Amino acid sequence: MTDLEQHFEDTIAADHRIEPRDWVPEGYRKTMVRQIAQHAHSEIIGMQPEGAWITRAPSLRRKAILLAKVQDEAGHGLYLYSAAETLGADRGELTEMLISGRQKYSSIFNYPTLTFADVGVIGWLVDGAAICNQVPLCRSSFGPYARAMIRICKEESFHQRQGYELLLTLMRGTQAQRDMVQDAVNRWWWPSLMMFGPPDEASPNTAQSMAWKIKRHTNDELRQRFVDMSVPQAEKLGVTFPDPLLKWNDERQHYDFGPIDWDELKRVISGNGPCNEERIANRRRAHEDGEWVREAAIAHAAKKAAVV
Amino acid sequence: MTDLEQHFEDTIAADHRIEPRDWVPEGYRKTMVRQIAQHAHSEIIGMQPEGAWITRAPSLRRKAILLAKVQDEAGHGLYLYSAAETLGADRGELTEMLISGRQKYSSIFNYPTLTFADVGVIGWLVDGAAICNQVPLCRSSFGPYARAMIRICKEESFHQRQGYELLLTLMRGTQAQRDMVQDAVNRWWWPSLMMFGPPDEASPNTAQSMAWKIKRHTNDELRQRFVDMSVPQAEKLGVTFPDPLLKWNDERQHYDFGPIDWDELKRVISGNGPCNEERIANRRRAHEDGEWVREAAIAHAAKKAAVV
Amino acid sequence: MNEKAVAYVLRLGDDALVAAQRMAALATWAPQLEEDVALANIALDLLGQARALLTYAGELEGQGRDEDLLAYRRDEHEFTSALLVEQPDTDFAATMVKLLFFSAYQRLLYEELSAGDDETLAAIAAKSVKEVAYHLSHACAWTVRLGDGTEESKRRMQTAVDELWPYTHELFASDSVWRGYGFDPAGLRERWLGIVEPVLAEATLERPVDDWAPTGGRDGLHTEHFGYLVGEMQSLHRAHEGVSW
Amino acid sequence: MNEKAVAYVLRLGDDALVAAQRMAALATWAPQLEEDVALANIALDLLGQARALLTYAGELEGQGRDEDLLAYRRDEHEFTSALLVEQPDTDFAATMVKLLFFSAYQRLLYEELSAGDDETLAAIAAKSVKEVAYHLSHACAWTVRLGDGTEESKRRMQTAVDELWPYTHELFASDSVWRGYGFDPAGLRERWLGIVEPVLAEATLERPVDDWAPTGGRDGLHTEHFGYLVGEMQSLHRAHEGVSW
Repeated sequence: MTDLEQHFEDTIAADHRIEPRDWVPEGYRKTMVRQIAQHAHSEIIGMQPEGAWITRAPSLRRKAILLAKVQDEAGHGLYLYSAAETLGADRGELTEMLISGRQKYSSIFNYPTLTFADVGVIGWLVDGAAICNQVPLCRSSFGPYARAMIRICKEESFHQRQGYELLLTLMRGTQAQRDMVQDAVNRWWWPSLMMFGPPDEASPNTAQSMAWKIKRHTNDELRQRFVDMSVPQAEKLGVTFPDPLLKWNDERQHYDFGPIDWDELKRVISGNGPCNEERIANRRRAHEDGEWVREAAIAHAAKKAAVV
Repeated sequence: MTDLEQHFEDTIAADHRIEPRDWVPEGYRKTMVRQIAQHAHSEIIGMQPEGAWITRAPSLRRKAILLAKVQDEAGHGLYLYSAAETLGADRGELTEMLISGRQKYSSIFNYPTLTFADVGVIGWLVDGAAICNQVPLCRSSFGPYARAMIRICKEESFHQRQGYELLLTLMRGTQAQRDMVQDAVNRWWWPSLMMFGPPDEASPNTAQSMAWKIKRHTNDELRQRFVDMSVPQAEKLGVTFPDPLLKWNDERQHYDFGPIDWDELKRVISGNGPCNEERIANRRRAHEDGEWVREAAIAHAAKKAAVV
Repeated sequence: MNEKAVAYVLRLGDDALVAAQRMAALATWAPQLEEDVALANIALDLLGQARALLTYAGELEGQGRDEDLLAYRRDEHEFTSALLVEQPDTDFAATMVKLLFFSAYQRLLYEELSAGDDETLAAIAAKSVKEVAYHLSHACAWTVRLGDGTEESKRRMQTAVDELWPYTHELFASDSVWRGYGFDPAGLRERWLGIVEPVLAEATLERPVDDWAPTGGRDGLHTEHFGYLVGEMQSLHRAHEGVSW
Repeated sequence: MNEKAVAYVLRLGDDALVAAQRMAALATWAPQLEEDVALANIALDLLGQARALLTYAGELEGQGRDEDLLAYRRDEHEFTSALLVEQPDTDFAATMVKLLFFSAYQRLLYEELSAGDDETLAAIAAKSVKEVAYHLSHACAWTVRLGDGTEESKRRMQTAVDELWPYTHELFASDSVWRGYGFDPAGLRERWLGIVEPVLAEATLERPVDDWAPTGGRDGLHTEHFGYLVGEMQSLHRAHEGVSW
């Protein structure tokens, strides 16, 4: 083991943070870049499903909340791309990877937002699941990512509370509004559980990631935590989850839940979700529509530099 | 005078029709082509202001009526371009003249349709004015145009009745609906009067057109006829025209009406109407979007011809 | 009230309504004037079918809902049209491929229904089957022309075929509503392929493999496009409560 | 009720609301991520202004209409926003030129109102003037960058300037409402030119001649774009009568 390797291992072992100036093994760098980029892509693509409701939000207050949330997501994307850049990644290349479909984003965003209740349920369940995943990442061994996650988690919690508050309002409303919420919960529950990734036995990289301390808990541990957290919230709200096998297990001191349709997850990840093509096509179109603007900005900066 | 010229003059004098095979003076040909082309362009551009309400028509019956009307206008455009082609004009070139702004269309279509009542008022007043203009054209000396006008006038009368019927329904409805009608009448009345063109003293081509029997009445005669016809219809409907000087003149046995803002007509004709750019831009876009289709149709036909 | 009959007829009516709304939106945008006339004609036929079917569904339901209450006062999730017909008209290729797939389906289904026990439905279907036969032949002609036209037209057509093919499976997905009344379109897939495949072949287009098969429309779960379509369609009607137009 | 005050404040509120609605629709469509954040920020500011102004207009009116009743339950012809703000965002150039013209106007008008007699309006204006100063500087920076960028960006910017310039006249067209309350923006045109002309000059863009000057927005007569904007904005709200969200 070289000195550099030793220093890396020691830093990890001591639970200290790796910083951009530190030497890291190529595998660590690659894994980290991929993880951060996918997270950044997810924030960017994640703007779309909710963003579609901004123009139609049913009150000005909800419009402002939703717009602020979508803005936060753009901000998250920005921090995260910056964190990836500290590892030598290039933002333009990462964008290219996204719009060409070579790099993935969270497949939850390939599901459609069909009603305004979806906005609330995304806040509650999808952001809730994201927080479960992300809170441990605030202790990621890679410093810039860990710091980005602290800020992001704070904002995500805020979004989650707002989503839940919207749902509480709707559940106090008309039958049509309550139906809208239950329908949205029915559609988002299983995809939310899939957000934690494949079951542990089918997740071969988990061990290395945990050794590197860029992952702190297994997929199944986090998924269980999310279920345990969500069930009482659903009860308080007055909705049910579409899972007849969901029930408290006194022995395990956890909720049991039914089997997840992993084929669906595979299908959606591999491109055949309800909205995959649209999400990527929209992103690609926005990128292409903006090309002349980015080129002009560069040309203008060059002119100014030449004058000086 | 040559034999050909003599034959032309005799045909006109005898009130017979000029047919495509007949020799005509270049001035007659040019005037006729321009008149027919502008009329065709007006039908095509005229599809837009009403067409915009098809997707939002407030009942399925009104949607069907409106769609059928817009379809008729496309049909009118077709006959008219065909009539122009019998004089050696090329439809592609005429389209080019339209979308490049070198040939005009009726400037009435540069006004916006702001509410669904506009659909009714366009039927009543705009189609009504068009009919006043066009009924005499059924006796145009140019046969193909005269025959096209017979069919078109029949359909226009139908549209006018439908428009008036819509307005009667709205006037029997709520105050909001009645206000909508009065507002639409206020906006369309003066532009409708302008549809008959400049006053006779400022219309130098009228004499030649009347001599050639491609025009049968002067602009002012037709305008007066339209006003006389419309006032009782407005009374029956329960709306007023926005003209304090409008009143019956017992001596003339016609309605007097206030002065027309000819500057506005000039402004709109010369490109500064509320919707000029949009109308042309939409037409151009439709034409350009369709280019690959037209090219493919030609390519396919060529392949088939080659095989045979 | 025969709930299954209502649900069955509503599906047919919603299919026609949504297809008509999409097609009608193209008025003034066709690649040539003749096609403006043709598309408006097709949209009018579909709209006429929708009106007859929705009126009949309202009668079967017996709750006093007429064609307009059904078209303008239902929320998105209450429409049970197939996902295929709500897909956007991204270009003329998409329009024609959608029409090919949909009119072939309608033709087969209306043909069966025109011989069915429900006399009202049979009468509507008998009238409509002639209309959709024309739509189908129009779509076939364009598919061949554009598939076997230029390189660009072929590329556009193949893209449209690939993108829309997955949505055709839903047309033939059986369930209790389809099985509960009229004729179950599940059995029509083979005959539908018998119409569509030769057209694609003549058009030198590839018939996609059967893979992804999104569903949901029949249960009121639509794609994100649908909300905009319904919102626009209903906007004026909803802005004025209980008035006549 | 002071009708002129209501009408005056409504104009300000409607301007901000329509501008916010247009800008908010661009979320996820900006040419770069930083700009997504910036545009959302601007839209949020404008929306905040709209909410404060509409709420105040409702209070002045005293008929129990709050911001949502004013935003979601008026028909198109009841909105008195300027035609400028409803113009479509055909490209990023149009968005920035519109923002330049509008934020320069808002900055001058809010500045005057912040020193006015109506304390509530003065407070809203004082808060808003800081926000729009940022919008203006953002728009100025982009105008210069794109006007003096590439050939294409210059062409697009000049097109946007030429197309939007006519709509700026209406901002300064006096009438009884403007004269009847607050500050009449008619007097601001020269100062507005004093802001805008140097920016266009620095951006190497031509300042169009003053010619066509469409009006109508202040009296509720909008362009054809407006119906779609309002229809989309109100669609969900109108689909559910009298509920809370």
